[in-house]
Amino acid sequence: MFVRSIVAADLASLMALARSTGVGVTTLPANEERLSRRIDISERSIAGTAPRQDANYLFVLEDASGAVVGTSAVAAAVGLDEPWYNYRVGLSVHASRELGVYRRLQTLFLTNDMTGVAELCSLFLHTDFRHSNNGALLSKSRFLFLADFPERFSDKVIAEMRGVSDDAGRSPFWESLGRHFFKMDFSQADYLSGIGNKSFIAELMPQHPVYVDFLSEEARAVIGQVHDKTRPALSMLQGEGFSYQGYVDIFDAGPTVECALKQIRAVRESKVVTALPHHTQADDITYLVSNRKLSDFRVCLVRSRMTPAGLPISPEALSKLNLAVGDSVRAVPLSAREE
Amino acid sequence: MFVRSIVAADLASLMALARSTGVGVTTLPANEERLSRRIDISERSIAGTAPRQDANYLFVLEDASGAVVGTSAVAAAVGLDEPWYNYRVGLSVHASRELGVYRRLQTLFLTNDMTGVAELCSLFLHTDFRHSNNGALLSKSRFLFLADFPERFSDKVIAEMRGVSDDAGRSPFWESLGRHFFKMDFSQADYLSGIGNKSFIAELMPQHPVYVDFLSEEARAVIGQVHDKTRPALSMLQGEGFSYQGYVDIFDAGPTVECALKQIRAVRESKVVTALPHHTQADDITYLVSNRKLSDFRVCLVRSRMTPAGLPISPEALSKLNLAVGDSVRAVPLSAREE
Amino acid sequence: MFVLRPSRLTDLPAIERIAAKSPVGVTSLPDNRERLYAKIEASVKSFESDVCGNGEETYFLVLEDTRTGELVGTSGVVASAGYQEPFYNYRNETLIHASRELGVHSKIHVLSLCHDLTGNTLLTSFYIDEPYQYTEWSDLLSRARLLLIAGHPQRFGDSVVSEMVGLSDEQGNSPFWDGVGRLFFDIDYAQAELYCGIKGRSFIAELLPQHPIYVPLLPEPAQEAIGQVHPAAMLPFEILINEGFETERYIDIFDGGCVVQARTANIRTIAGHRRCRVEIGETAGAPVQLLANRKLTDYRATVGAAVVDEQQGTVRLSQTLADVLCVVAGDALLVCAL
Amino acid sequence: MFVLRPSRLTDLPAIERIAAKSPVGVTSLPDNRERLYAKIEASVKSFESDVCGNGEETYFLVLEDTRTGELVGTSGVVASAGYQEPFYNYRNETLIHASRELGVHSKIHVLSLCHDLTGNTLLTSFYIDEPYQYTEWSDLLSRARLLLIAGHPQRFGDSVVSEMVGLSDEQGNSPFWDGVGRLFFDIDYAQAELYCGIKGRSFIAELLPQHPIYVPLLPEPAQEAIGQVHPAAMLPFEILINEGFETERYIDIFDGGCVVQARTANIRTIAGHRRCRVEIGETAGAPVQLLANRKLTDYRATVGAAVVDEQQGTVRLSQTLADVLCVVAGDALLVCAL
Repeated sequence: MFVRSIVAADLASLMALARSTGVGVTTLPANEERLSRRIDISERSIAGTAPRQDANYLFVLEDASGAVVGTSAVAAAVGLDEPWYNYRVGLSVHASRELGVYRRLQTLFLTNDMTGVAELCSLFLHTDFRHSNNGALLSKSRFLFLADFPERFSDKVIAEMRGVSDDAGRSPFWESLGRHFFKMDFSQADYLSGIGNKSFIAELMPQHPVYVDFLSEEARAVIGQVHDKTRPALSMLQGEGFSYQGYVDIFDAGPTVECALKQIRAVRESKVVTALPHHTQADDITYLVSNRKLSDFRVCLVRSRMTPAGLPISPEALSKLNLAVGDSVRAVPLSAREE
Repeated sequence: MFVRSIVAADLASLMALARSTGVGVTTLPANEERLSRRIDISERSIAGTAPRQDANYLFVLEDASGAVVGTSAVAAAVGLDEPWYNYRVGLSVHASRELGVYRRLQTLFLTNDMTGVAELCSLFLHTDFRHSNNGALLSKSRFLFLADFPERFSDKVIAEMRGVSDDAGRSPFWESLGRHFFKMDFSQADYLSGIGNKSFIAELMPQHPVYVDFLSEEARAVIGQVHDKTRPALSMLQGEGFSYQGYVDIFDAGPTVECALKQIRAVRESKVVTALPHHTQADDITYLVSNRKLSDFRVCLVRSRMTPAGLPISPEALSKLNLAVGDSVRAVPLSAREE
Repeated sequence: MFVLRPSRLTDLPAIERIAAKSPVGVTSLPDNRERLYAKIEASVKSFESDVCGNGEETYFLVLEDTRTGELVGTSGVVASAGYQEPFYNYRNETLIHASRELGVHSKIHVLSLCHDLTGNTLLTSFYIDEPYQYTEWSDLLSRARLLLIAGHPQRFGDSVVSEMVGLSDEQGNSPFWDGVGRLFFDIDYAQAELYCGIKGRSFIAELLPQHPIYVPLLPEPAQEAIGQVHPAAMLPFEILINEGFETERYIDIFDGGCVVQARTANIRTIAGHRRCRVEIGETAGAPVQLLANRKLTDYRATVGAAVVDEQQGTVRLSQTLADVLCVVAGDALLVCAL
Repeated sequence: MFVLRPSRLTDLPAIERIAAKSPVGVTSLPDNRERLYAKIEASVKSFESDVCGNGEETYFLVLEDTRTGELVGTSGVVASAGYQEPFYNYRNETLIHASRELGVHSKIHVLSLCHDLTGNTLLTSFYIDEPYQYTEWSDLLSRARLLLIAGHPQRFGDSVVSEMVGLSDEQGNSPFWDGVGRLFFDIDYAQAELYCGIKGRSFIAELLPQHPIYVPLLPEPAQEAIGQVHPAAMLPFEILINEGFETERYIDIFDGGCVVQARTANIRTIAGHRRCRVEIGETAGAPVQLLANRKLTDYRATVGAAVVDEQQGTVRLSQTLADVLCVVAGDALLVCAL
């Protein structure tokens, strides 16, 4: 298993993967034209011919048979083309010493504060492959790309986490707020948003501050909370230094987590070292290793232990990375726990 | 030189110090009643009899002669009594693909977001003593207090930095914004704010978002900027992990810097160790060391080098700390550079 | 027979009795001796004052039984709302949220804090004892204020407003306050009205947010209370609606009660009254009409039989009625159909 | 002599000539053949329509030289502003910022985006060739619209508004747009007006922020332009001010120009006109008056000598004038003093 930049020849495999996901993954629709465009943008982003507002780097996870079994992506800078909306959860205090009144009220302000930041997106892994650190490899490989090519990204990186909704796709936050402002279901709003219509939907949302106390108890409870299924992804990002700073999705109030690019653990603690010949040690840990090549970027997992001279890497791993002993790699323990 | 909690007997010395500052230090007015109240609050805070919204810990720097030559303080939680106001610098994007329009506008929103956080305040050092790390000792001793007694403070700590104003005390931000909303000089507004009238002033400030582009060029240039004289204090706090996250003062637009209590370098990296007998080493560095005692809290600087067994401390330093060899201390290198 | 006249300091005990009976929310009739005394004092001064614009004057009238001298009702006029402290209301507004791409155009109802009605003349303090409600005397009590305005237009504004008491239950809970004001104050409606009585209404208004309040987010009972009138206030409300007052635009910030407004010149009693010279004579079989003199300290209004001669510009009254109205032959009298 | 009549499709070339001469900012007279054609077509349909409320109708009138058939001016009436797309304005408002502790009470002037004027009848498209400005014919061109409203009140709203072109310099720069709109769009005033002409005005309004704009923060020239009228628009402005239109409350979102408003019933021409039966006869020495028939597709208005007999409810005209006005003896005619 290894991760690499997507190429035009991957279209058929990507379509097959998209079809296998069933309905509901709006970022990976089984639509040949749209997938083809995504691949094209990624190739142009790497070539440096896509303007920054369009740049979006798409990666795939390839299994031993050469099949594409997962995707992940980073957008260089969101909101430069169409506005990018969040609610910011703020505080408003109403107090009068004379009346003996002191009320602390949470407020939601519609903002475009995240304009221009880089975004982690389009993470999808085929259900058959959700084991053996494949998810971590697929997601975190992006951090090595960020570490290798930081000049291509904004200083801040965000990820929007899916908010709370029930099995029927009903979001309590949407029911209490969004629904009043335009008559459609959350799933429809979410779909329109997913296919890039977010700004038009946001035109309908309240521009003035909304006092959270006006919302239903159910809605208040889910502000900044993630869907149960998203909890592992959130933990993973938190482990990398991402945190919730009060920005939530305007539809389901799911949290936007953020981190300065340089403060992401896998960026900050990754080191550029020399690939050494392999030798197994008792205290080997799992490293995430990239080949540092822009035009043929590859990342895989390596069981090894860092030495002052460099990182011993097995021949199989070197072959996945298209490297030889003596080449330079970027490596970081797969997670903070490994260290 | 060492730092300790203030006690009632310090009133005369504190008055003498306040008189020496001349006009303009609103947090340390040469007013016996008010200073006496400050001391009383600090003593009650330590005793645990002050409610959290009032708790404010005041420390003094004592010189070799026993004179009080500086002060620093931490408020446990601001804004719980009267509202605490900041402007938050946000972003608003106005775009229409059809019109080919894309405008990114900075906005100022009046918020009470900092309600409940701990605040570093009342830092003052007599001009004669502004050398030999006295300033760092006085300011950073608070971090050891936070590290020793974190349960007494909020998870987040802020410091409001003085914004840009000219020699005549004229603030370009005030001239362009505040002045329109009530007819007084910045210095008067600043004075009223300093003596605790902030909320009443804020009632007069715009509640609706202000587009920064409506302000003068001069005013726009100073948003989030510190006064030249405050630059060293800002650097010191930045070195400890504090950062500007978009909150500014409503009068002069000086930045509020913030840090999670546990992430402050001097908190995070301080260690509780045993005081060892003194022996000078070639690679000694300067440590900030506290005695960890709530009722007789003391901090001083120690030249030493950490050993696995503990920290060697000179008899003079131990005497300042009211400790003996074998007692437990909290120690951290005075600055990240020392390490 | 009843006559409406300016209140006097000697009326205080009787007015106190009335104030104690008036419902919560009628803050212009506080159950508080000192404030009632001040109110009468201000009224006496206003009727005596020689003004040429609408300023701080407040006129406070009482309805007296001419036989017994007993008082059975009160009503008042504030020359200029918001003269001493800002006069706040919520303005009913709609915001348009439009998305061309989605082809959606939705109107969102919001409440915006405003003081648009500052400077309007304000009708206040309406209270009448139960047996006289829905009689010509309740009509007199309310509408004679309009004849006072008609007789002295320079003392009043171009528009007239009145705040109707909004919905509250028997425990004194207001669904509108519970849904809106309580959020910002965490005190109950009765307490809020109490503070208003003591500190003035703008005190609380100044602590309310300047941001519009999205009505669809309010609890149902609060939404339903918007622009409603308390059953106990239906009588004064209906009288003003018949006068052509409009209801849509403003509501009270406390209980969401309706604030009615009309252009002074278009109010039915003001537009439809006639100014006639008094003649004393026979009035048997004449229609009963609303009658008011044009005096100030001796202002009197009542309902009685009167014969108007439009060509001559005269009105014929009995001597008794003329005495009640403090007029003699040749004096001006304002007449309006009931 | 000139007569005002509904525009016809055959007027298109002449109207195009007029549109080309009208100033920037008069977006209701676009310099664009297709849109003018549509405008005339809509007007023809409106005059023919049988409606009982004010809906989508737009009435477009032309001033014709009865001798030559030449057109020298245009004016229009939109039955209901905001019928097809929201009608946005800035509302002039003051916010009160009060601090009891400091004893400060300051009033802050803000502009709030609103569509309060939706449903009002809108006077538009006023243009008259230079030689006829400030004559009885310019009065006719503007005020005959009011007689059209007076003759068919059910077709129009309770209030009438008109947007006056605001200040702009010879280069087409508007200080108000430069200080406000440009911030949000970064396009110049002429471009903005161009977009409006093509996309409709609400297109831009929808992109403006819903938050109030603090006037004291605007550049001086933008502040000064608030509520001002372009010198070229002083004539229609003065006519409407004489009619009792008020100026204070609303301004245009593009150039800050004054939006004037009046209650329909209170407009001088509407309140002061008389409806008379036509008699044909001698009118030597009779006063020259504003005259309009009560027809729709044959609507005509002009200025001429006429003798009104108030008692009889008749108006005497010359045969020539009656022909111009498309009336015969016994027909209704609306008459108003100039």
